[in-house]
Amino acid sequence: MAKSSFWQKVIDIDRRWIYLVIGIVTFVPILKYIGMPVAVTSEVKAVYDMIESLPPGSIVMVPMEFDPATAAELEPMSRAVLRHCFSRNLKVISTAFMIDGVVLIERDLREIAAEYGKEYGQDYVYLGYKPYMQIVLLNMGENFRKPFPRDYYGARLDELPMMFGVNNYSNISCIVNINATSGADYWINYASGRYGAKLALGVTAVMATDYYAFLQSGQIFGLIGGLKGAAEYEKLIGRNKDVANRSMDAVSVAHVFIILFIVIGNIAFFVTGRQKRL
Amino acid sequence: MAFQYFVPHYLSAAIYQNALNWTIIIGIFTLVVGIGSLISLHYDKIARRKEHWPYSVVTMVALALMTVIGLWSPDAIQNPRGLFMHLYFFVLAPVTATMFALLAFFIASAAYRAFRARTVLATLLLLSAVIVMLGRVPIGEYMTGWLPEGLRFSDIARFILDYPNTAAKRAIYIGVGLGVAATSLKIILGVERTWLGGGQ
Amino acid sequence: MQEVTFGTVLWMTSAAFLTICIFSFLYRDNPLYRFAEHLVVGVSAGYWIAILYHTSLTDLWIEPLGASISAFGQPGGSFVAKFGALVLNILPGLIGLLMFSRFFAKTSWISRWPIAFYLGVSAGVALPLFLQSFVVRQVAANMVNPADIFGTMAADLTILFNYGNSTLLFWQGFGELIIVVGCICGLAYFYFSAEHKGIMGGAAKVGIWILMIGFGATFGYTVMSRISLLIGRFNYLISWVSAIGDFLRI
Amino acid sequence: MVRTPKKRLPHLFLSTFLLFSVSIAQENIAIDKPDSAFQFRYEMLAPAPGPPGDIAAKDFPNDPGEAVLVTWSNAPGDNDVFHTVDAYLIYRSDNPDSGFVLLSRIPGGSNSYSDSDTSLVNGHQYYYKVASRYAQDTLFSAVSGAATPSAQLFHTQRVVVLALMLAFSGFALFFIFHAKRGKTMYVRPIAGINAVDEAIGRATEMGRPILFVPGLGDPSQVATIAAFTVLARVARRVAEYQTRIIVPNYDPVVMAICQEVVKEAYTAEGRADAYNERDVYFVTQDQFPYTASVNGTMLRERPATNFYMGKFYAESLILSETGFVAGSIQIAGTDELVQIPFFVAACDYTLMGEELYAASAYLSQEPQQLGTIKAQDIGKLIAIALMVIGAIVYLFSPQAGAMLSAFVQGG
Repeated sequence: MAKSSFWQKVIDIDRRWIYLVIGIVTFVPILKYIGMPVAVTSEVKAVYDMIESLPPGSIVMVPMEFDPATAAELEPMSRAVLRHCFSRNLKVISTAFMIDGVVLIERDLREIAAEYGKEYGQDYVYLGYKPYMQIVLLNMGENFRKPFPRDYYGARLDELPMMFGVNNYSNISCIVNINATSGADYWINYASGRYGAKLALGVTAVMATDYYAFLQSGQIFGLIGGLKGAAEYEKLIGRNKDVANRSMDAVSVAHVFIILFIVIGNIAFFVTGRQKRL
Repeated sequence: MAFQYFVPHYLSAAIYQNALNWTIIIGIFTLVVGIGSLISLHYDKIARRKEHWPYSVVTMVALALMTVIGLWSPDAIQNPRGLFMHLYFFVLAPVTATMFALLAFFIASAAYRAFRARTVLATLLLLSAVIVMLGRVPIGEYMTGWLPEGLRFSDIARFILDYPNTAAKRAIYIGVGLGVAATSLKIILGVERTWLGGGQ
Repeated sequence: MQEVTFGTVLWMTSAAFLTICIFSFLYRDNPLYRFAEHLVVGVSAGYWIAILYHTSLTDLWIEPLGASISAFGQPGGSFVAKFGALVLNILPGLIGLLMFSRFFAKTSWISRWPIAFYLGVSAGVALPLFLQSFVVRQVAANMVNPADIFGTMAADLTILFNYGNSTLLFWQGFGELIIVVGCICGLAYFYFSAEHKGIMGGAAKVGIWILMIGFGATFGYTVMSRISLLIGRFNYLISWVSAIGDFLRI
Repeated sequence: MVRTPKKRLPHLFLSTFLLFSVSIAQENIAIDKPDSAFQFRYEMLAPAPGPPGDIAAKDFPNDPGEAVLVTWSNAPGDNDVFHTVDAYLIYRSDNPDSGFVLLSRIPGGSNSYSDSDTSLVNGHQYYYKVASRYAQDTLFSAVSGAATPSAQLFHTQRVVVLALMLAFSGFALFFIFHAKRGKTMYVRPIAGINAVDEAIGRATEMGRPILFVPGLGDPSQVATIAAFTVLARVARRVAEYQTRIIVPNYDPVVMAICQEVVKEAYTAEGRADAYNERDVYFVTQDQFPYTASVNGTMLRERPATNFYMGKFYAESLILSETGFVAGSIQIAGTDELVQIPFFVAACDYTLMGEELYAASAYLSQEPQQLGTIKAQDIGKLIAIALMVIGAIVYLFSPQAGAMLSAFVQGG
C-alpha cells in the first residue's frame, strides 16, 4: 500500500518539479563542456561535399531567413556554412526574407567575413529584405537586379565588382538556404524547381522531418537539421568547440531526462493499476 | 484567379500581381480596425477600473510610443542604432524568444503526462517518439553504437522518419489539399457564407 | 569584440529582465509576467503598424498613387491610360476604407465587401496551387513500381539466406511498401462518407496506427528544437552577466 | 569507454539510388572525387580543351514570354572526374555574324542558361554562342539558330492539375445540388464533435466563460474557415445557455469575421443585446506576444473550455499546456501537420487534419457542406485509383509507368 501511494504521488507530481529538473539539466552542461561525439549524417555531409568541391571564386548563395526567436537553432548553422564558404575562398550572396532577421543576419555576415578578411562587394554581397518573397524569388530567376536594383547598403549592384556578369541563379554554383519558415517551399518550387538551381536547406529540427521527402525526391541535395545538423557541420569544418557542439551536451542530457520522465510515468501508471485517467 | 495558374502569359501575371497587392492593402486597412479594437478593449478596462487595469495602461503607452517612433522617422525600421530597433531587439525579441523557449519545459511535462502506454495507439505514439528522440542525439550513439548497422537507434529513427512518417504526411496532405480545393470552390461559387456571419 | 557601453548594458539588462519575467510564468501567473505580457502586446502592435506602413503601404499604394497623380502633370501619354492607372491605384484604398465602416454599428455590413474580395482572390489562388502541391505531387510520388519494391526485398532475402548477411535493402523495400500502403490506409481513415467496418474499417485502423507513429516521430524530433531554444536563452543570460562583468571592470 | 562512431556508409540512402536508376548509382559509387594529393596527376589525364557543342536556343517554355533557354553539351573535361572547365561564357546578339555581347559567366558543370534579360523583346530574333573557359584557353562554340521569346497561353505541364480541378469542381457541384434537392448524405460521426456540446454544457454549469482561439491563419485558409463554422455553432449554444465567449484574434480580418459570426449567432438566438463586441478582440499580429496574451487570459479568466480551431504553429503546446494547468477542458482542431501531435498529447479531443473540415460540415448540417465532403471523398478515391493504376502500368511496362508518373507530376 505504501508503495502504491508513493507511485500515486509520482503520477500527481507538481509539473513545476519537472520544469525545475529540465531547467537544471539544460543549464549545467552549458557551463561544463563534456564533448559528446557527434555522428555526421549523409545529408549534412552532402552539403559539405558540395561546397568543398567548388573551385575557389565560385559563387554560393546563402539566403538566411530566421528571426531572433529561431536564431538559437539556425545562427550556429549559418555561421558554420559561411565560415566554410569564406575559408574556401568562395564568394557569397545573401538575402533575408524575414524582416525580423534582417539586422541580425547583416551582423552575422559582417562578423564572419571580417574573421576571414573578406571585403564587401568583392567577396560577398548582402541584398537584404524585400516583401513578397515568392515574387522576389521568381524575379531573381530572371535577374537579381529586378527585385534588388540596390543592395542592402544602397549601392547599385552594378557598382559591386563581384556582381559583374552575375545575373541570376544560373551564375550561382549552389544555394544553401537557411530557413526557419515555410518560405523554404518557395526556394524549392521556384529556385530549384523552376530555375534548376542546386539547392540545399538548413532548417529547424521541427521542419527537418518535412523536408526529408524533398531530399529523397532529389529536389534538394542536402539538408542540415537543427542544432544537431549545425554541430555536424561544425565538426566537418573542424570547429569542434563552437556553440552547436557545446550545446549538444545539454541537448543530450535533456533528452535523456525527458525519456526518464516518460519511463517513470509509465512505471507509476502500471503500478497504480491504470485506474487514473488523464 | 484559379485559371491564372494555367496561363503563363504576361497579362495574366500582371492581373495576378495586382490582385495580390490589393489584398495586402486591404489587409493593412483592416489592421487599423484591429488596433481600434485593441484600444477600445484596454480603454474600457482603464475607464471602468477593471481588475488589472494598470497593466492596460502599460499596453496603451507601449503602443503609442512604438507607433510614434516608428512612423516619425523614415528610416526607423532600417537604422539598427535607432530607438525603434533597440526596442525591437531588447524588448520584443527577448520576450518572443523566451515564450518560444517555454516550450522546452512544456514539451517535457506534456510528454510525462500524455505518453502512457494506455492503448495500442498511445503505445505506438510513445515508442516512436522515444526512438526518434534517442536517434537524434549523440547519447543514442553511446547506447547502441555496438549494434550492427541498421539496428542502431539512429537507423531505426531514420527508418521511422523516412517511411511511416512520410506515409502519414502524404495521407494528411492529400486530404488537406482536397479540403482546400473544395472550400476554395465553395467560396468562388458563393456557397460558403460562414464568413458573412452564417446568414444565408 | 563589441565595446561595452553603459547604454548596451542597460538595454541588455532590460532584455534579461523581460526574459526572467516570462520564465516566472512557469511558477504561476504573477505581476512580473503580466507586466511583460502587456508591454509586449503594445510594443508588438506598434511595431507592426510601423513595419507595414514603411514596407507595404508606401511601396504598394502611396507611391504608385502619387506617381499616377503626378503623371497628369507630365506631357505625353493618353489621358485615358493615365486615368485608368489612377483608378487602379485608388480602388484598393477605397475598398480598404470600407473596412472602417466597422467602427459604426449601423454601417458595419459594408465591411463585408472588402472581406469578400479578400476571400475571393485568396481562394482563386489557393485552388490550383493546393491541388498541385498537396494532391497531384503526392499522388505522383506514390506511383512506384511494385516490381521494384518486391524485387529489392526478394533479392535481399536471397542474399541473406545464401550468404547469411543482409544488405538492408529488404528494409528499404519494406519502407517503400509502408509509404504506399500506409498512405492509402491513411486516406481510408479520412474517408468520411462510409462507416468504418469491414475492409474499410481494417484499412482505417492501420491508417490511424501509421498516423500515430508519424505523430510520435514528429514529437520526438521537435524536442531537440525546443531544448535548443532554451539553451539559446540561457546563453543570452550568461552573455548578459559577462557583459556586466566587462562593464564593471572597465 | 568512449566509442567513437565509425564512419558509416548510409546504407538506406545509397540504395535509394540503386533502386531507381542503375546508371546514376554507378556514378555515385564508382567515381569518387580524387584526393587532393592525386589531383595533379589526375588532371594530366584530362582530355584536351574544346568548345561546347550542340548549341541550341529556344523560347523558354511555359513562361510569360520574357526568356530564352540556351542549351549546349558540356565541353571536354567538364565532367564529374576532371572539372577542368572553370566557366561558360554566354554571348548574345541580334545578328548571327557579329555584335555578340557577353551576357553572363556561369560555373562549369552546367549545360543550360535561361536568358531573361529585361532588354529582351518579345517576338524579336536572337542568336547565342557559348564559350568554355579553361585555365589557359577560352574556346567559342558555333552560333545557335535564331530564338524568339514569346508568351504562352497555356502551361502544358499543368494539364493534370487542370483536369483534376475541373473534375473535382464537377463532382462538388453535382453533390452540392444533389444535397440541396434533399438527398441526405451519410457522414460518419467524428469523436470530438459530440464533445463540443458537452463542453459548452460544462461551462454553463460552472458559470465560467468559454475561450475560442481561431489560430494564426488568415481568413482565406481553410482551417480558419472551418473554425468560423465551429465558432458559429459554439456561439449559438453560448447565447442559448447565456454563458460568455471570449475570442482573442491574431489577424484583424479574422477578427472582423469572428465578430460577424458571433453577433449573428446571438441575433439568431434572439439575444442580440447580450453580445459584447469587446469579447471578440484583436491582440497583435505577432505570434508570441499573442500567445503571451492568450496565456494570461487563460489563467485570469479561468475558462471552463478552450477551443483551438484553425492554423496553429509552435504556440500550440504553449497554449494547451497552460490550458491544462488552468484546468480547462480542451478541444483542438488543426490541419497543421507538425502541431497535431502536441494537441493530441495535451488536449482532451483533437480533430486531425481533414477531420476539422469534416467536423465543421457535420456541425453545420447544411447540405452543401455535406455535399463537398462527399466530393472530397471521391477525390480520395481518385487519388487511390491513380496510385493503383500507376502500379499496374509499371507492372506491364516500367518505362510507361515512369512516364505516367512524370506526366502526373507535371511542372
